Amino acid sequence: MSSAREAAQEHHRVTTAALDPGALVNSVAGPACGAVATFVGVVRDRNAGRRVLWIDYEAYAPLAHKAFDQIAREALERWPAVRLAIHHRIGRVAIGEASVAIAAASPHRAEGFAACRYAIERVKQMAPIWKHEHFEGGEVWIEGAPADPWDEDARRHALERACT
Amino acid sequence: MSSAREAAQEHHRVTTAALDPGALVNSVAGPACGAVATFVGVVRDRNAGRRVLWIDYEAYAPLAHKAFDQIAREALERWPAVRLAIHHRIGRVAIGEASVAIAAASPHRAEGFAACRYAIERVKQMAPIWKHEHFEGGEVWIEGAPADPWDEDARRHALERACT
Amino acid sequence: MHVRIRLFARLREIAGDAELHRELPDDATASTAWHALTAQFPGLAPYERLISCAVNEEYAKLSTPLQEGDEVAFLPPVSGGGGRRFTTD
Amino acid sequence: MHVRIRLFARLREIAGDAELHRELPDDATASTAWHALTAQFPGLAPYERLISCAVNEEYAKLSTPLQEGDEVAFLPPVSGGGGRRFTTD
Repeated sequence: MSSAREAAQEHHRVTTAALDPGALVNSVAGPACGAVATFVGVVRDRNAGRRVLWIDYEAYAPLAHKAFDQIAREALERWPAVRLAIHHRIGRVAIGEASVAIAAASPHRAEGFAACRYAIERVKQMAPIWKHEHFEGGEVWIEGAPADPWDEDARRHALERACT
Repeated sequence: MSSAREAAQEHHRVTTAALDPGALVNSVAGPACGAVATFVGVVRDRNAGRRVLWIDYEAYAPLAHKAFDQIAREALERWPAVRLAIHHRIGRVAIGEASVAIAAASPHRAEGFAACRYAIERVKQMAPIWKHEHFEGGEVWIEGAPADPWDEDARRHALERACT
Repeated sequence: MHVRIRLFARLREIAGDAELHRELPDDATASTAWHALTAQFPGLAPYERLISCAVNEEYAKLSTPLQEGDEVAFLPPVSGGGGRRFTTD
Repeated sequence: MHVRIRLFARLREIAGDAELHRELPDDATASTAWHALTAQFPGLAPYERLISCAVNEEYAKLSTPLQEGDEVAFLPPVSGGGGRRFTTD
């Protein structure tokens, strides 16, 4: 598990730079992988009826890396052949720009789709990253529920979403 | 339906050029779309115990475009807010290179993942594109089942895989 | 009537040609065109129940009547296929 | 003992600082550190049941004992959260 853990960690990034989905695909692809499923989360121009101007993302970066690492370990336990990479942007992100990008490479496509979906659900659940939405007329921190890495209900929920 | 159909057609491509997943993401992303799910199919170095050298893809290109168009129409019927792009490479494709790339942009991630998965299943089922696998010691055409755009069982199968 | 016939992948290899031209009777269907081919290239016969067909770049039934100048294409099974046999790569 | 406290997002705004330093009793837990904060910044109190906490860059329970020089972080709810309330963007 330790070498898999180290390999997974290299793939994770919390960065102020623009995300590059193509590079992410290349970072996980390999000759034994026939499928790469990716997810890119993009800042939308509207949310809950508000006209969004931009979003500032704030992270507790070292803990976010460890959360991504835990997510990759969870995915490896469930889908041993999957290679996962998780990049999250922080700082100001404009409308139409990517805030998060995930790639899952796998021998066959079923587990790639599942692992990619699982990973984004887990990132939303437990990565220590906060959205500060700036909209026409104000700003608001988007707060859902506490990040809880031990919440088995949450993990089950993510597995259900992954359609497994 | 007609304008949606025309918009969808522009997104489809059958090409001898290398596929570019990043460009594909950009081609469907928009300010109202918070999620882009993509799938990239890559030529693997092994198949059915054989060491693969490369794959030659052959297409009936005008019919493939129409098949992609039908797939996009089917996806639009099921997920009206999804924007889909399907690119398929033809000619010689080396190990590790992408043979097919699909992107599905959507307001929320659930329908993006579903539409992307649905699209790749349908492409495999009914696009008039053939794989000529060259392996160590020989070559073989990979033949599964007849392409049948009216096969409702196949379409149901693709919807099930899309986890809807 | 005169029709243009297109063959792909393994069918093309068996016939040794991607495009053929045939004169068919006025009441010919896509099936008539197919049997004109299998008469000449017996190696195609095993594909009888496995082919798809297209007329003028649209999927069509084998029972579709042909018209003068039509392009009829015969397609071997694709790698995925109709949900019965299904590759996952 | 001396501990370093880190606050993020809305908690950081309420306290007006991303990093604070406190002297705590030797038997202090993460919870002790939190209550030292709410005593000074009552605006933090509504977050009592909503926070997560981390000690030395690892998720931890509020009951976790602290040691001299520890870094304890308090985290407001994230946008997704624990499967109870769930955004889909």
